[in-house]
Amino acid sequence: MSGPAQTRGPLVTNEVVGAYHRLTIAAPGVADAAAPGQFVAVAVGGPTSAQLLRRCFSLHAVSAEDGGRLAVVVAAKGAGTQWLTALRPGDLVDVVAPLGRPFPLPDEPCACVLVGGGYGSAPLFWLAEVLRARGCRVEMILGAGSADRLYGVEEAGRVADAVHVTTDDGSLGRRGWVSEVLPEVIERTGARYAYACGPMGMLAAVTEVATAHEATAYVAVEESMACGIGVCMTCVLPVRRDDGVTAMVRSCVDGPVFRGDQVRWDAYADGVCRVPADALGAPRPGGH
Amino acid sequence: MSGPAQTRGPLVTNEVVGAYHRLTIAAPGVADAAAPGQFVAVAVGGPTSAQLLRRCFSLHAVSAEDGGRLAVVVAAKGAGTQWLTALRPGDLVDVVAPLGRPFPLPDEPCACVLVGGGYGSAPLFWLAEVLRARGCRVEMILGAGSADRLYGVEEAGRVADAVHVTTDDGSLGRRGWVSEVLPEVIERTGARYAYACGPMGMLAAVTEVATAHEATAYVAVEESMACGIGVCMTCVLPVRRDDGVTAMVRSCVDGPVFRGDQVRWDAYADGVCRVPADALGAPRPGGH
Amino acid sequence: MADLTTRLGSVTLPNPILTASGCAANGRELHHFVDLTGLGAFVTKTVMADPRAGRPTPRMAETPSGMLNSIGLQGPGIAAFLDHDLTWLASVGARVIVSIAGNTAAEFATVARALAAHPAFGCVVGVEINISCPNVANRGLVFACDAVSSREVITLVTAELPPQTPTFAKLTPDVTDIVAIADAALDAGARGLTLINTLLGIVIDTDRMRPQLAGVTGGLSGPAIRPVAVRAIWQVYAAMLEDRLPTVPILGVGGVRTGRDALELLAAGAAAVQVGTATFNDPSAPGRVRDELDAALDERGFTSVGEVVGLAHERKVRL
Amino acid sequence: MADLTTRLGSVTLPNPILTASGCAANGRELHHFVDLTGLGAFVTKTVMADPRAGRPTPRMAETPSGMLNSIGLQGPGIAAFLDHDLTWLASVGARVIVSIAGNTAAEFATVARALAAHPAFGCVVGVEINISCPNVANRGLVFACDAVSSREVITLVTAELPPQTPTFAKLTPDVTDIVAIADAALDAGARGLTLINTLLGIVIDTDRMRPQLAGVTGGLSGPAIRPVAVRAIWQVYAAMLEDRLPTVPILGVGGVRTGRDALELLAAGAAAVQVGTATFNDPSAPGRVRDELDAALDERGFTSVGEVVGLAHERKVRL
Ligand SMILES: Cc1cc2nc3c(=O)[nH]c(=O)nc-3n(C[C@H](O)[C@H](O)[C@H](O)COP(=O)(O)OP(=O)(O)OC[C@H]3O[C@@H](n4cnc5c(N)ncnc54)[C@H](O)[C@@H]3O)c2cc1C
Ligand SMILES: Cc1cc2nc3c(=O)[nH]c(=O)nc-3n(C[C@H](O)[C@H](O)[C@H](O)COP(=O)(O)OP(=O)(O)OC[C@H]3O[C@@H](n4cnc5c(N)ncnc54)[C@H](O)[C@@H]3O)c2cc1C
Ligand SMILES: Cc1cc2nc3c(=O)[nH]c(=O)nc-3n(C[C@H](O)[C@H](O)[C@H](O)COP(=O)(O)O)c2cc1C
Ligand SMILES: Cc1cc2nc3c(=O)[nH]c(=O)nc-3n(C[C@H](O)[C@H](O)[C@H](O)COP(=O)(O)O)c2cc1C
Ligand code: FES
Ligand code: FES
Repeated sequence: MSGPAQTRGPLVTNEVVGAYHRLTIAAPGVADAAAPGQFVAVAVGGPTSAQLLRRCFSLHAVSAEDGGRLAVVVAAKGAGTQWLTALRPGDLVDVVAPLGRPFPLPDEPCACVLVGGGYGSAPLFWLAEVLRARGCRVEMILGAGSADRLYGVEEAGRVADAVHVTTDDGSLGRRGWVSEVLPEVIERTGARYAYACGPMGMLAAVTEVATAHEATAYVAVEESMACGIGVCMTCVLPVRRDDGVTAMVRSCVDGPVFRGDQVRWDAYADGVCRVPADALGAPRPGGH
Repeated sequence: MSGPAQTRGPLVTNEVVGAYHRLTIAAPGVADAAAPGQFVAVAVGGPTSAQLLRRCFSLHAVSAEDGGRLAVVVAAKGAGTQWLTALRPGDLVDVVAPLGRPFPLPDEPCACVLVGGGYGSAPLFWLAEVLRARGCRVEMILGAGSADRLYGVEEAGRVADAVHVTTDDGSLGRRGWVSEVLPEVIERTGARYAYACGPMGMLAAVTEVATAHEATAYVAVEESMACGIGVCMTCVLPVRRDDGVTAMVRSCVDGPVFRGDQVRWDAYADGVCRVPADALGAPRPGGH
Repeated sequence: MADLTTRLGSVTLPNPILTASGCAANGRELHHFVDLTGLGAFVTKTVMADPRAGRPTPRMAETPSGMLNSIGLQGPGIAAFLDHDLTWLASVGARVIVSIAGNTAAEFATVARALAAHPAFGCVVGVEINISCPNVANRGLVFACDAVSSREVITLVTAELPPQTPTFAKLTPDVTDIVAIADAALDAGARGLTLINTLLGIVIDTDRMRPQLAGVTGGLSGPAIRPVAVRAIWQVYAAMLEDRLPTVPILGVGGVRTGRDALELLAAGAAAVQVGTATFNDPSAPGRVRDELDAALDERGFTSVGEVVGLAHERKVRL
Repeated sequence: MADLTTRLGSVTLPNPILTASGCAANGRELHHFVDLTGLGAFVTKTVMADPRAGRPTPRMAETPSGMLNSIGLQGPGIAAFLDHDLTWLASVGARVIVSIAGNTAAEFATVARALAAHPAFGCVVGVEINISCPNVANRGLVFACDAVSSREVITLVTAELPPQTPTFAKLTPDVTDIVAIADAALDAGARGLTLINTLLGIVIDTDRMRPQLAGVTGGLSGPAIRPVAVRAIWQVYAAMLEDRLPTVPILGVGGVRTGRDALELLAAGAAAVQVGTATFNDPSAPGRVRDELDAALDERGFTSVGEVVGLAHERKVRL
């Protein structure tokens, strides 16, 4: 696996899928280097843009086709994603990829459960394929607020051994949260690993359930990132290192995938992540 | 003539003409309100643009076709005009038009000479048609650095009674400046009015020649404009009013067309326009 | 439809969206694009005692998400302003905040006196005292950079105006401690503050390799400076909440382009918001911002402007 | 190919393009995108005596043509920095400017002492003294907002470093008179200046109606602030030309994204230019800016960087 590279290639396709856009972008070299769980940072707004910061998206798929392509699943949220999802095939897209650390894979075949919230499912289909290629049994749990905000239920059927769907409003699958389905799946399959991507609350819940069932959770977090390449320190979160010390680590280069039981979920509340008082270098009275 | 209006319409055509782009933009209502010499202010860069200020262009032509269109001739210079000239038909363009005061027309049929430097010829073809419709004889002098920077030599042949071309490098027409041809044309045709649009130096020279030949020069100036609608005071130049007092007047609403002999050309030097010491409200020692 | 009215001391405006001084001239031109009577108030271009030709050109440079200007307070002088401009504004029924300045503190007072004595004064709902301009008596140092000069101007001006007139001292952000300058202005009798004027900037023309503005320096405005405006409003409003300053209305200004932006300045503590440079991009901006603000309040379930003024201080996360 | 070398006191750099502190971490990550040895110098993230966890998140907000950050000087502390980061930088052959800070003037001195004593000090071509950070002893007021505090820090730090070490005091633009602060820093022994650090700003999240940054205020950077950086460099360089300040090299920083922008800062008086926030948009920005600057000099017929430093002062139009 070589390092990340910056490329500028044409948008190949732009498809609407439920509440999302699935974009395919020509990006030579990325396919060889990338693994599921990594992400891509895309410049937005074109040459006269007032928006300096790249937008990050999980790699949904990569292929070596036509010199190399990557796919992302994008929710049009603010100005940057609106610009991106309005692009037409042929428009040039400037990407830096692959970034971050991928999901760690089991050494031996075993059962795994993959949990995705909303567009958080985007990296999981590729992960499922990789796991199944290694002989793992894969079940997927996809959840969202409503049916249109689920991504890839059909695709899940193709790549997973079983698929479970939940929606908050019951518009598809079981009414409720993914974490309500998870215990049954882990128990029944004897899953050793739970892989999750989605909102922070969901990741905390998946970690809790997995840990209670003696499975290891690997979660892909989504922190605001200014650079995506490890140079700005905006994207940190408190993670307990193997030596037991909690440090504020960068989710872009040390993550976005972390072992769920090492993330200090207790630091999160009300949309803010505080620095735990026991963290390395935590502010003392008078500190900056 | 009603006031200016803001509209957002699709680009209809984008043609390369020599060193320029001729753009046609759907703009309902402008055709009825506009007259030659007026201009249009175009927003650039799209919704995420870091460029706040509109770019101004002379109205090259207007038509009532398809609900109303206007045409401009644009030199791709900096980021704003590069964005604009890269637009494709169908892309939306936000324009405010018509702005400024048009060329005053003679009360009676007479000979007129129209002088254009580079893209400065853009408004003159329409003006020529209007003048000829009023029974005026119209000769045009088009000048530029080189042949590719001349605009509309052919079109001039269709709308004027005679066309004279100069280029600095002699690549088309006579080698030299428009102001070297102008005396002969005024003398021969007995022109009472010289209408000019182009760089400041050319406008000053046209004014000088015209005045020396007892013709009136009307010149369309090009000052940097932040608003184009008369509210910011960035676009001023010193003009001698009818009462003899020099005032710093706004070229966007009091111009862009001025009587050449009223412009204080003496205030211009080295790319700067100073406030003449005798101007109304000129700074006194200690003034801001 | 939220209740958009806002209180500025003794005056209540129908909505909190105003023009910004120098970005709307004296009304006639903008009236083609925005009905001035539909704005909270119209803020006039700063006027001084005598006619002023302003600075040489170029007077502007575009910058990323902003611009520099160096107009040099070009204007007709107070007499022509009153007879020509204020009278017209009164005739169309606009509520007007008149922005005044002087080269000296005494000139400020002269201008205020002439204003208060004029028949059109009836349309005036406030006076903005633009102390972000150079003080001839103090080596050209901007009045608002110095607490002593600020105090002197405000004291003289308020003495010339009827007692209840809302007065707003307009401050520059180019100071080490804006709360200290606000304090001096309020202590001298200002009944409100306008925050902020432009930031001092320079652009070099890299073709000519010299400053792009003939006057070298200019004022930086536009969305680029919005975070600085929000910070200034926040700091001053916080000082009011902590009783370090008397509580007075703040007119927020700096980089407002949309209703969302206006909401940002209100949440930081502004009682009303001025739209400046955005008008150059979109001549109907002040009216549009008002309508977008109305919609933004509705979307968020607020029923009045009053609820959101300074709200971000209450909602600030305690760490 | 112009001669890109630039003199910073006792040191000559092969070209004038540097990274900006805090925008390139300590080199390893950026080295994937830009060969660090090809830059004029690499400026490290400000380091303090002890490890620091920094501020809570969110730590950033995007703003028009810029961003706010509130990292809170997160870092490993000087000991780990020296053994781990500086040693690595030395190993790849980078020229390094080390940025240091402290909560107190004494802490600055401690950091400088450890730095000078370390075996990797050989790769150090300069020390940037980040006095744009809060002074715990002075109610958290930023050192560089106050001439007395600035002087104290610089005096203590220079005493710890070998006599010829180029030292650059990094100033904040958030002051009434930046020349006065520069004067204090130079008088205390700084051999150069870095202009400018970020501007203090706030963004309100209008959905939550509270400050978007957990730490409320942040530093505004990016192209939005370039006119302020150019102005600060201009003012300080003008003071040097007028002998109001001793002549020392200025490291210009603020909003540089292209070679043209770098040329702008050089023309205003910078002897070298740092590329900060632009790196987040384009990880290869520092190398690209260097190449674009080279081309921009060629296009304009300049044969060396030396010719353009401060050139805009000479070419200024006399009115
Ligand atoms: C590692 C990672 C993977 C992601 N994967 C996906 C994905 O597969 N599909 C998808 O639709 N979205 C994904 N996101 C979220 C996506 O980056 C944001 O929705 C997007 O940046 C919003 O940009 P905007 O211009 O539309 O919104 P704005 O709100 O205008 O953005 C303003 C700024 O905030 C940042 N920001 C806003 N929301 C988020 C967010 N949720 N997370 C991080 N930064 C944010 C932006 O990057 C930008 O800098 C991912 C984020 C990260 C960090
Ligand atoms: C009344 C009027 C009529 C014009 N007619 C035409 C025309 O018909 N065709 C044409 O190609 N150009 C015309 N121009 C010039 C045109 O407006 C500029 O070339 C254009 O604004 C440059 O924008 P930019 O983004 O490419 O350049 P930049 O240099 O990036 O622009 C930066 C800023 O400077 C201003 N500016 C730059 N150059 C000029 C200039 N020459 N005049 C005024 N402002 C400038 C821009 O508007 C912008 O605000 C006219 C200008 C005026 C004022
Ligand atoms: C062209 C221009 C002229 C200005 N003239 C004045 C003025 O005369 N008096 C004043 O107090 N402020 C003046 N300002 C400052 C604005 O009123 C406002 O404080 C500043 O531009 C920030 O707001 P904005 O970003 O919305 O433009 C001027 C600004 C611009 C851009
Ligand atoms: C995320 C971030 C972190 C920064 N950290 C530091 C720092 O540790 N020390 C410092 O002196 N400046 C720091 N700065 C300021 C930059 O070095 C630079 O002065 C400022 O960002 C302006 O330059 P720019 O517009 O090119 O980014 C930081 C800036 C950013 C954006
Ligand atoms: S996003 Fe910059 S360090 Fe992670
Ligand atoms: S361009 Fe604004 S007044 Fe003329």
